[in-house]
Amino acid sequence: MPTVSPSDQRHRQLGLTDGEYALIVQQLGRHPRDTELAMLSLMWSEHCAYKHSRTTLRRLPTEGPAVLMGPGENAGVVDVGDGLGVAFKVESHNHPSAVEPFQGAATGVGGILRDIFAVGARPIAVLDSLRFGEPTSERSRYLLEQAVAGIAHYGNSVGVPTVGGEIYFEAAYEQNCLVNAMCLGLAPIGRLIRSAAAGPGNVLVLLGALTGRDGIGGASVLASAELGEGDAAKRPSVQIGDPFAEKKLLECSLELLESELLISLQDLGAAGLTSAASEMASGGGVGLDIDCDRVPLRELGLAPFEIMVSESQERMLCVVAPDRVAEVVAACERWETRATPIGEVTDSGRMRVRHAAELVADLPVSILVDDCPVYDLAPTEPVGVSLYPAPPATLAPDASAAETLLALLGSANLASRRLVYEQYDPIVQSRTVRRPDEADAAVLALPTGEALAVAIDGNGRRVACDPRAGAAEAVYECAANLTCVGATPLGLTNCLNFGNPEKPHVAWQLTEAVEGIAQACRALGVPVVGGNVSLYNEAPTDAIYPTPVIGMVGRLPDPARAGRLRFARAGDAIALVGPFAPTRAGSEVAKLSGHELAGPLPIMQTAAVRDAQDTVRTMVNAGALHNAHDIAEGGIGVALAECCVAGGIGARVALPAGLDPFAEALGQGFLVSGPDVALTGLAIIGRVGGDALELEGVLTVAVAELAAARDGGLARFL
Amino acid sequence: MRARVLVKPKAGILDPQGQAVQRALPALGFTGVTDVHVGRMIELDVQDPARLPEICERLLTNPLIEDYEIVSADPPAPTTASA
Amino acid sequence: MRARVLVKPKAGILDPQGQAVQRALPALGFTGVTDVHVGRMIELDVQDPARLPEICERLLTNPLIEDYEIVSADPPAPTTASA
Amino acid sequence: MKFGVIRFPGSCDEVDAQLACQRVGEAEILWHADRDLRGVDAVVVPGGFSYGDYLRAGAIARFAPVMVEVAEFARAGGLVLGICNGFQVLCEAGLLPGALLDNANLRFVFRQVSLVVVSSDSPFTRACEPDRPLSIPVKHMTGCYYAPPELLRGLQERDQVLLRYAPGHNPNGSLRDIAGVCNAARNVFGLMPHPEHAVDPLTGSIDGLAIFQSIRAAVADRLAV
Ligand SMILES: Nc1ncnc2c1ncn2[C@@H]1O[C@H](COP(=O)(O)OP(=O)(O)O)[C@@H](O)[C@H]1O
Ligand SMILES: [Mg+2]
Repeated sequence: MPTVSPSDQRHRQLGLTDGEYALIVQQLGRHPRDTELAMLSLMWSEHCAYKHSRTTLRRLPTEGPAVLMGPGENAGVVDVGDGLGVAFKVESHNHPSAVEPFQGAATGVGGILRDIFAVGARPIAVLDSLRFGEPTSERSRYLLEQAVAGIAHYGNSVGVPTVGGEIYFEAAYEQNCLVNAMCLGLAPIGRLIRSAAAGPGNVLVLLGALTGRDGIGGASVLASAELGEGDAAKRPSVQIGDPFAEKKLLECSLELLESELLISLQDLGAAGLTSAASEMASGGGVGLDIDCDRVPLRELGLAPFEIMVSESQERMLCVVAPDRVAEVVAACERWETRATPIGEVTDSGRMRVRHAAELVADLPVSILVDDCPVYDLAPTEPVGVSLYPAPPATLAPDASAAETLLALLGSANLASRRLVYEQYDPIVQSRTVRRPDEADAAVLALPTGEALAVAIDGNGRRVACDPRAGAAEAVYECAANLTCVGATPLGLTNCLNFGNPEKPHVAWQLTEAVEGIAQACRALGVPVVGGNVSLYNEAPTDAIYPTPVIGMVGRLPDPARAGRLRFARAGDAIALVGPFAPTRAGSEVAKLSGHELAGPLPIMQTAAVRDAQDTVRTMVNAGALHNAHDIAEGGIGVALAECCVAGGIGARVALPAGLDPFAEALGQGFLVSGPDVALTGLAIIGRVGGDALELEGVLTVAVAELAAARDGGLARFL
Repeated sequence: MRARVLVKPKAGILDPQGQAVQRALPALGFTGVTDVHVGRMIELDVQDPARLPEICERLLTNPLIEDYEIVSADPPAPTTASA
Repeated sequence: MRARVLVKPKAGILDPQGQAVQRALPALGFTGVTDVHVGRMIELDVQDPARLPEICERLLTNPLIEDYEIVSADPPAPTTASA
Repeated sequence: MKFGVIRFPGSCDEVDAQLACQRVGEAEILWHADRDLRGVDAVVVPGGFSYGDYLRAGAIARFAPVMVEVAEFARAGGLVLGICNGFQVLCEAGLLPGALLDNANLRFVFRQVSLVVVSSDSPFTRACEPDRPLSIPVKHMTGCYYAPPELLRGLQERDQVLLRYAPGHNPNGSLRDIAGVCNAARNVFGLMPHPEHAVDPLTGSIDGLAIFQSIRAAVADRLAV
């Protein structure tokens, strides 16, 4: 029985522990060859194997009447009626973006697009969720500017609208920015395809770009280690995105599916060919023989291990019947896209890789996909320690209510995102019924006459205060956003951005947050259909806030009636809907005041919140309201100001006794306005009109002044 | 000193622009052109040329993905074939 | 022949990239840099250098807005200050 | 009447343009590699990033085989509309005067802008009401219109500037707020704003329809002759 030789530490450099390496040797009955070691080290990385999160993820409810494909496929898919399915997923590209923000963010979009068309869906929308350090930091401004430009470059160039997103600035993200991208796609249900390879004798065809040394030791290794001293060495592996190649690959893949030429389809992402081929083989319970010499290369002299783990972008892998290969190649040629047979499906259950007539890898598929150990977390609630330093106060302790409101509107987290979303094309494909800033969720018309709504949310600061309640709030807030346009949630996707899970307090944050998401999903009846986990977002000196990002998709019957957030008509009554009992814990105003992060967050009154959502949704769909807006960060004061600014009209409101205008309870309260008759039975708190926002006895500020504060917030920095 | 900084993608780094130009040329009837790369040129007047490398590395180029060269653009100017 | 085509905005044409570089320099502590212009560099191997001007005028540049120069990149190579 | 909308590799708004054309007539997609306009009555060169906009926006697309036919069609007086990337392609092809430079702020810009119809004396703007500005979105990286001084003077004298951004609405630094120009024969028109994205009340304004209605009316007049 071979043992681990202590002198050979290459497995450690590749991120495998001694124990893991011993396990590999034990399973194989020999030491792995170089190519095998490279393949195994990537497949056994956190990024591919989910070894610290798999057990926890099992808590998420994944079933529901609309689910067509759940977690385990490249993207989840829900049924939207009339034979159509909507595929969606959110994914992180945090580490590559910290190293090279433009290309990192661009290839993040490229990667999530491929996950969507890998299941046969045409991408119809992108959203982005970004976290940076405070914009007073030069590095954060650089990261913001470059990441946004990268997303714009890729998304705009492939002709997929970027319809929404979110950005938060917190010192906790100074060392580790977060760049998450979400994509939605639309497919006739009959065109949906899984990645499982099938049919021994069938041909494995590689589509798209040439293979170079991109990302060798890139995403997977990067995603499994804290960014630290070794940064510089990791840098040469930056992947460059080519949206033009992606656009052709997308059109060509969909055409191949439309012509029923493919048996299975899979994108190449982290760990390149190795991961794509292993997943295809594992899914179909088959083996694969791959011939490295046939993989078209961008530069000479790539070693077989490099070919097998290269993360060159804009590539896909498919399985084709031998007699259809010529048709596949011809269809690809029309789109100026390479299609190269590189191997075949076998019944061996093994992944065999040849190079120069030599067998360089011969592994059971199971060791690549199933045998990586799963680690139990050791969660421990940190008691009596504060994990994050209090932010510096930027608001004077004696600031008036009007000053506080203006400071909130102009703060980096609440200010207008116009400077960012103006860099994205939100309208290409002619489906976008609600653009950024028009409503709380983006609305996309469906060919069925109905519409989809989509939103993405996740406030890390609140999760840091109370992981379970904060993560649940993100789900509720997403649902609230869909509610405001009149949509009923169909499913959600999530990206779990956390620190090092081997640290007990991070493990606690992770398990608590997942539990919070699971509880909220059950309460709202929304299944989780997919997601992504990004751990080790932790520079030596700094850990991020635990940041689960929730992307939710819903359906509404009549796009023409989709809700808007702006106050529309002088004289309209304004009502407050929902069990809104906010506090200042974890709020934006607490941050500006320099308060330390601390819970507890307001208790979610589940049944009452659900009732409120039903009420608002029904009224929006009936066309009874002129506006609907959820009350989020900045409390009811900021929510009212946002409605005023968007509509260019004022309002006069008497807040319920004792309601703090800036306290928060995300996802629990709604503002709606409309004619008095429409609001019968609701708690009327004021009226639309005039050119100022007046909170009786609290503040009066001109709408123009509110708008200037909100518009100028980011402009100061960009 | 008037200087030029010539920036191009590092060897082995994907150069989609270079590829696009190379593919376009035969269609225009230009054959025999290979190994095309597209980069940037920055021309500037600099009082202290000794600081140029630092300027290049901190601002003008992205050292992760680009190589650069500094060439003088002072007279005698290179032969101009400009239209 | 290995050639380089250096392309820059014609005099008098707005060059926002050049301006952006020039504006960014003082903030990074680099003074004494003026008259910055940003253009493109295309490097290529060409069998028949006589055809290069035509390639430049038809594809590589837009003569309405850009000037170009062709320089040889064959050895002896210009002094390299590359990182 | 029938519109033909060209699809290059990298086109993004060709289906949007087809949908817009179909509001006033028939429309089909024409493949870049075919030297065949299939008998259409007007050609639309759509928006997007043909050939990735690598090298220069529109520089590679203008050499596509179909562009030989488009040039021929234009010389024979056929109506050609270039939207955004299509405008860039037509300028590069020499079918329209001037050039488009990167936006002055070097960023991509999406914005709903207000446009002034400078001249309704063209097959592309004849259905526009005088003095009524059009609300149409722009979305581009390279939309700053430039023409050297003499050319610019000539364009204005010959009434070739058909659309300008309304005061305060110039999103890209274009000279004299120019948003769209036609050729001297007035049968080729390019504009940076996207009229095809302003044809449906569900997704925005419907001010872009006037451009397609103009073309339809102009073609109808010709067919009637
Ligand atoms: N947080 C999560 N919640 C639900 N499903 C998840 C989560 N993280 C990952 N998954 C699922 O696990 C599978 C593997 O994810 P990933 O490795 O990111 O896929 P890919 O290789 O396609 O990028 C996917 O089906 C994904 O949806
Ligand atoms: Mg995938």
